[in-house]
Amino acid sequence: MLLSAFEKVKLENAPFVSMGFFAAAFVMQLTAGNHESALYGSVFNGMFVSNSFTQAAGLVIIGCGFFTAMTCLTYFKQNNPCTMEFYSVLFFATGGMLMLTLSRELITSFISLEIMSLAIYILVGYDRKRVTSTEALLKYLLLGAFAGSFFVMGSALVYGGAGSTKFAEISSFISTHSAGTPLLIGGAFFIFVAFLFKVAAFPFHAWVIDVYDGAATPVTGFMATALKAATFTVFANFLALNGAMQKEWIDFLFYIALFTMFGGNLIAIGQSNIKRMLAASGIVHSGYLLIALVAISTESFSGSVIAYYLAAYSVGTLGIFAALSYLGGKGESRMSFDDFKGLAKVRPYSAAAIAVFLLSMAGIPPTAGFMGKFYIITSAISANQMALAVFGVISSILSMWYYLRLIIIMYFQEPEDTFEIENSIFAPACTFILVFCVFALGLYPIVI
Amino acid sequence: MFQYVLSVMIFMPLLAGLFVLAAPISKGIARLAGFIVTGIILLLGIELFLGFSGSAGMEYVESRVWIESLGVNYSLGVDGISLLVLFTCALLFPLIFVVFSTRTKGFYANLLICQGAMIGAICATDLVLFYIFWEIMLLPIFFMIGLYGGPGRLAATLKITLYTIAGSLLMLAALVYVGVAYHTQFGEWSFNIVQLAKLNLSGGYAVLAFVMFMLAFAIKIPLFPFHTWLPDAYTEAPTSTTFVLSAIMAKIGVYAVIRFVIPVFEIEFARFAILLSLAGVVGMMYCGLAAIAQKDIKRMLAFSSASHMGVIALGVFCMNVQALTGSLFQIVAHATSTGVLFLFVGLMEEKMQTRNITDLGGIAYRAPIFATFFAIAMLASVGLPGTSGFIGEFLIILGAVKFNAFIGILSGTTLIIGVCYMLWMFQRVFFEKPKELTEKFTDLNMTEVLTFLPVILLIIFMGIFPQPFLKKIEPAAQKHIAEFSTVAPTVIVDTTVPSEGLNHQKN
Amino acid sequence: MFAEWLFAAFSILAVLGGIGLVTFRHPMNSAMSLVVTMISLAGLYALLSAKLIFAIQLIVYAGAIMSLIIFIIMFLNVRTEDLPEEKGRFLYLFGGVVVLAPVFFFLKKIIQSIPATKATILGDGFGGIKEVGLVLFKDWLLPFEIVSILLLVALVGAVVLAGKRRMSK
Amino acid sequence: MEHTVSYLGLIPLFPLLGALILGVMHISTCTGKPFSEKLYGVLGCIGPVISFIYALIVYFQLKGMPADSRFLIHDAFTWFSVGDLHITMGFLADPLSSLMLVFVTFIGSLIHIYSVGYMSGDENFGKFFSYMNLFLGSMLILVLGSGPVVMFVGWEGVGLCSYLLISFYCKDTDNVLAGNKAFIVNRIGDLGFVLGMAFLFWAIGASGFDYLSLRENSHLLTPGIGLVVCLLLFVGACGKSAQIPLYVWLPDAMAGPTPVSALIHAATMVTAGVYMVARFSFIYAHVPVAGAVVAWIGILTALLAAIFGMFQHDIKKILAYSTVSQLGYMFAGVGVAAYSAGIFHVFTHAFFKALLFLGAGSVIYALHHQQNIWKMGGLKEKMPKTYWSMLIGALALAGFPPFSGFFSKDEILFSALASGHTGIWFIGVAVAGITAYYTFRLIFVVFHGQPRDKKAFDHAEDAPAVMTIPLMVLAFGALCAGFLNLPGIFGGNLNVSHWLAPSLVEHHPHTSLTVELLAMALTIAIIVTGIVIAYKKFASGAEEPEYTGFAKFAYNKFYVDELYNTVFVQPYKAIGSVIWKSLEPNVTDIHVKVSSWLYRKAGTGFKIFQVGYVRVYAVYMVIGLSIISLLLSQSLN
Amino acid sequence: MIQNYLILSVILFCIGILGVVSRRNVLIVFMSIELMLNAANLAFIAFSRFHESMDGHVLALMVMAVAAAEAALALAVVILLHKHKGKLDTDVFSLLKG
Repeated sequence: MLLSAFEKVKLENAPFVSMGFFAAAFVMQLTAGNHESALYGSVFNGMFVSNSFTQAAGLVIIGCGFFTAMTCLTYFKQNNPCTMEFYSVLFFATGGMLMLTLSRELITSFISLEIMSLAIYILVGYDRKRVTSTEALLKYLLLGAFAGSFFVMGSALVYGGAGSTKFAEISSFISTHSAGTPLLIGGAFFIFVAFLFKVAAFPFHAWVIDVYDGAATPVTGFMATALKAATFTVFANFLALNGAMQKEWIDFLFYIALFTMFGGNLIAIGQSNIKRMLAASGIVHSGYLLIALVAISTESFSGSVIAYYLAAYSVGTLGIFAALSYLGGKGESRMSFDDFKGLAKVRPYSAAAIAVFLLSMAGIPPTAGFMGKFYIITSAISANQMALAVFGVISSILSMWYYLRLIIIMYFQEPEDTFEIENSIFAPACTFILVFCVFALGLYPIVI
Repeated sequence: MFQYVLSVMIFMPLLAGLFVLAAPISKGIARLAGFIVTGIILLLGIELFLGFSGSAGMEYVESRVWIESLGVNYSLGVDGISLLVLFTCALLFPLIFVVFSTRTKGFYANLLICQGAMIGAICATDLVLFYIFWEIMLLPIFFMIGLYGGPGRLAATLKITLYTIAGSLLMLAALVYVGVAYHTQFGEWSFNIVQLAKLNLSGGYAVLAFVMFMLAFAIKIPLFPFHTWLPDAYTEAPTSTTFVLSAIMAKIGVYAVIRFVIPVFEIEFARFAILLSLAGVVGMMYCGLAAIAQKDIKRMLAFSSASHMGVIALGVFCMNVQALTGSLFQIVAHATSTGVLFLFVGLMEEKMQTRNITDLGGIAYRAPIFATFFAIAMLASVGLPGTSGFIGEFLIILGAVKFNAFIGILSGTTLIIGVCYMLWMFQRVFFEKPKELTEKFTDLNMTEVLTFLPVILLIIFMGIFPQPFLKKIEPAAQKHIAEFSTVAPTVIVDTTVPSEGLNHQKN
Repeated sequence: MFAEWLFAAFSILAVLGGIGLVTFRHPMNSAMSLVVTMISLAGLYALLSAKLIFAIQLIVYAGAIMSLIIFIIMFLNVRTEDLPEEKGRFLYLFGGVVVLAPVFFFLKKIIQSIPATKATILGDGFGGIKEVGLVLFKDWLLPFEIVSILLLVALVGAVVLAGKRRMSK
Repeated sequence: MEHTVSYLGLIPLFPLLGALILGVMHISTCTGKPFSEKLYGVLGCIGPVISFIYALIVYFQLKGMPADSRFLIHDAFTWFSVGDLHITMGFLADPLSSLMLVFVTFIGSLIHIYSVGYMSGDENFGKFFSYMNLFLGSMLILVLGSGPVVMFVGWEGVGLCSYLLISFYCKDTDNVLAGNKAFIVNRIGDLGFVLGMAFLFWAIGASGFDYLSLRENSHLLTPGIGLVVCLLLFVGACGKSAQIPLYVWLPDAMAGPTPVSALIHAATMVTAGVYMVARFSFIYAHVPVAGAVVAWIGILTALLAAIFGMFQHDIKKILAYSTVSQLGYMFAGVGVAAYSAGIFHVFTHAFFKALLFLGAGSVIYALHHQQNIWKMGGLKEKMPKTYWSMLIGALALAGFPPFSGFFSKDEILFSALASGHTGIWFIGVAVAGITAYYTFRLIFVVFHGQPRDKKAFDHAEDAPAVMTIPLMVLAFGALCAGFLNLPGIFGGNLNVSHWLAPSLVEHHPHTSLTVELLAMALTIAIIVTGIVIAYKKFASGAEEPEYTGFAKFAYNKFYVDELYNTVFVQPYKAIGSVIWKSLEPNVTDIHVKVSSWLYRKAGTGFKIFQVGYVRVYAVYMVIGLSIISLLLSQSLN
Repeated sequence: MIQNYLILSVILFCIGILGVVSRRNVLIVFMSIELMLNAANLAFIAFSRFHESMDGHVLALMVMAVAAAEAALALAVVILLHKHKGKLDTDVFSLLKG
């Protein structure tokens, strides 16, 4: 299903077509069966499993891809133009992510992860002429590979402990033995390190800010959303493979989530560049998602909370990056907070859209972000993690300031810039579709 | 048709606000549209008020499933507790669209959205729904202060927004806790307040949740010592916003305590009642004293408002029917009196470009009608019998004395403290010799007189004939207290007055 | 016994190679040390009856990848003065050792938890090309397929990043 | 329901309506051409007069009823009702309130008529009558209220009018300040009243919170709570009736127009406290301690005010202190449980004090607002009508037989003696002497001797008839009112006391006739001495004295105002500014300040960790890794 | 016996980490990462021997492929870096910070 869309990409050049493919994939994903099913069970040996959770995650990822492609159209009009490889690499990345969500085997996951990562490395470093872009690529690549080797080591240990790398077999091993086997603990830990790195959890978060800063804006948006969605999906699948496994790691994740939220906030406070701020706020959102991971109930794991939050978060983040893409101007000249002074007076609709996205990220009703937060807190408290819920709330209080700051700058200060931009309909259109999505998701919270 | 009146009242201003915001219309038309919409809301509000039967339960109930998996419903309803708050909200908004010179259409849009959200918060009987409206109503305030406020608007708007959001986010956690607790106890999800009232909560988390709820509302009310956002916000905000803030938004805080905290956290509430009421009283005195030191009328009124809110909150914490009814009544009384005072100050500012008390004087000669109206509102605010302010304050003090003699006596000092700063201000602004600036002051014109007259008459009417209002709220208050007392009888020490009196004597 | 001696020798070589890698200043020296490690690792694979992997390690890793790396080093013609001044690297290394100590001991503890079993004699087919191939194409078809995609991505990436770019439009 | 009469509510309604109409008329013409003074005058007087007529009807209707069930009630509507608390807007006319009713409306009407003359030419003529009518309405509510809460409406209403009328000439800051002072001090008293009501309600008010029900249930009151209630209510009375320590506002209240001083600050409003204590006699009777406190505070106030009165220059101030002093007497009376005596003194005092004030008003009017007695003199020839009527008033005030003051004051003194409060009696007698002294000091300085200000003297003349007729009517009252309550030794039968008896709870102590006569003789002797001393000193034209020593101290009212200013007012303001300037930003707001400071610091502090070096980021990862490894390896095994 | 292999693997892995952490030369850092992957491979093979299943071999094979892909990309990056600054010092590339 995915591969079919994905094979053809080599034949296609135009971004419109890629958007078309994204749309087609989206529809396919949407109409695909809602039941738990192993894809090509016999051929792939149960390494790909699809269920409603992965379907939802897939939708999110494909959606992200679609909007990114749309945004890029405008973005590249204002910046160094791209070649069609860009879109193909975007497809590779998306494909890797989709496989990642589906995979139920460690090495398959690893390879999918690497496909995704390599593709994103390329996207990050796509603008070769810019030093910052290359620098971001360097940082991401070095640390990503570093984290990847942990994943391999972890898989090796898990393999050593459980005798297999398939989730199903690991699960049955845990059922008969225990999740507390040293090899499993060590292995799972190293695998977590890799996942935590990808979602930029504390203390593996430091790269994310520089990389987001250096990458092209639509790419940053794509990284911030789709990558996180894919990683969290596989993370959740891995964690939920057995109840004992998750219980073993609750405390660990608890502290990671805690530090991630607060670390992210503290970094975000001091930022003066919007992309960096958003990167840091992405760390915070990873923290919230980690709360959801702590709170997943393995007996009836559906991942609905995570999927919803991912969707809500993605919509908001993509939206703001889309807006930044076209407002950033030539060569991303407008990226710091002060560059957006008085935007509301010059471009009221764009400013309103950004404000909506920011409020959604801050979790103010009736946006999607609020419902996401509401679900997260509900699941945390249902799982008897009151403390985590409270910390989550405190962290979102801390995060208010830097979201509001941009709104304040946009609305309450006098414009100094005329905000001239290339006339291109796509990124603005994308922005407003996303605004609609923010409210639609917020008011009709579809929970699978 | 009339059964959907609440939804209409919520969404008409909300949608109108969005429409005004988006549509390319002139600011004059925006103002007119706003006035028409709020006027219709007012008519609906009056109709609703008259049609309210005065039973203890919910009326005009609407309910629709919203999020099925968590039992969140779109459910609305009005009972005696919310009736008067709702009425106030419907009543006062049209005023803002009449007085003052025209501002931008964004301003009117914000006002409309604000009204919709406030009505929503008042009518919601589902905690989640309430929370949503509760948060939404902050946004227009944020923009109004930030966009149209005075010189210190940025700091003020940040302070109020961050402060109140901090509180309400904590409340979100507590709210979810309550829902989850209901799920564990009854096996199904519900956030409906009627259902939640059946909960038996105990233990450390319950206390924590209670504290978080109270914190949110204490900040909104604002209760001492969480009032520090208030002087800044009230002073810097454009007067219409200050009016909305003081007349309605603060009241919703009190209302929410009655509606959501008391039924759910009976035991914790009873346990902390003394502390809370002390906070109310101390806040009343503290802010009242601070008011005397103000040079800016608006800031003085801000402190006065905080001081009165302390008393109103106290009434809620006293846990008897007199005090509770008094608080509910006082909500309207204070909204009309102090709210109107804020509007008057706004008029003065508009006409004389100053709010500094020392720059003013002798307005009573220049503008006798204005002075008379101002005096009546002021007297209502200090609780003179014959005005609406007295009934509420008297009932609250009465209840407070029963609750705890010491607190009762302290609460009585509001009679003195309030009058001190008010008279002092009145003397300087309205009496004495006219100054340069006040020479320019012109009396209210016909439109303004007709705008304010109904409110002024209402102040007096409510002072002389409060019973039509009390009759509608009392059964609900009675029921509230009754439910409360059956659940938490062990905690409430039966403090009958004689023993209190003796204690007092020893002191 | 012979196998154990071999193991000891290979391990010492491997570790020395690794240490060399991280301590030499010039990348060329480091690369050569890495080659040493790789080759000794290949020997160890052989000792573990992994014939196919042994071969691949030698051919692909020590051969292809490392020569690629060395080629790049040569290609860039890195001169000593271009190299970063890393005067304090031994200090860093020492610090790194201290920081890493817990990780190491943690892993060691894990390893030691494995029950010590005597090496069993394995069948001839273990680790042979045919046997591994069967496993690969029967059980592990999917990863194998997607590795191809991965390599494709890497290819595209290398071209995009390092190759001459033809501008579209 | 034979006791229900619907016109009772109308009595206060007429003046209130008058106030409303006048107010609207005044406001609507304020900036334009005003209505004629005649119209205002007629409209202003019509309300009080109608009320007076109704008051008489009430009186006669009561008179026609059997003595033990003499009351009329009218429950107009339920005012508010919450839980056990049911407050009806009800009016009650019993002997006590009907007495008050009659004289309040009577004197009120007279003073209204007088004011038409006094206020003529004032630009705020309409406003004045509006306020006056409002006052009268409030006073009538106070008097007629069927329960404490309704009484409180009037209570605060009169306070408000007092404030408005004191600061009537509001361009002058001092007047407004005096008004503020009056209102605030009254409010302190009101606090006591409200709290007293609250305690009373929770103790016995559940089955009805009006006088009749309360009286029935008063036996349920425990002594402790009874004392609390009594004392709190007395605080209210102190505020309204200017007793220690809350008397300070009354002398300043003389800033208002003189008819106001006469009506509000002498005859009616200030006696509301006494009326209230008498109203609650059924409680005070249970708590003798409270009564003693009331009596002692009353008599000490009487003494203190009398001492102040001896040394004042301002004619109205002298009268004001004499009012305070007389109020002290009244409290002494009600304090020793001689309620009828107290009320009777209220009654007589209303006549002679209103008379004196109106007389003083005439003098002031004639001398173009000259109030210093040392600028007057010899006015006897110029203003004979005023002189004679004021002389009657002075004699009544001094308590010289057979003027009205004598009977009422003597009744109080005698009750004090009879009930064993010898100290109170003793001070009372002394105060009677002082009263005689300063009253005649005023008379002699103003009307006798040589004119001190020739120019003003030449223009002085008696006021127009609209002002002098009320003077004469009052003079007649001052002369004769005492005979209404002629005690037994003069062959009377204490008519007023008997009339009041059903409303009050009091016992008439019996002492021997000899003691009574001796005491009376002593009092009269002291009074005569006072008058004689005053005559010696002032009749032949003394000059304005330079006060030194105690006199200066007393002239400056023992510096009590200054003391209050330093002890209460300044600290209050200081606390206000301390809160605003120091406490609010530095203490209360500290949680906000600290958290925002921390927040900023943390934000900038954390920035330094983002150094930008890849390997440092790797180091973070490894450090995290090793810490977690450490913890995990601890948990292994 | 199996432990020895694993200990060796762990030692190499740690040396790899050390290299990444302490060196500034991009190439050496890459090679350290390769070393880590090799260490992991050793562990795979050792466990494979331990479990007597050939899955580990397959896995190691995959890892090699991935390592190769990474190497290709990494070297491309090295060339790119060299083009930009002529240096291979990671510390030179620290424009993005704060």
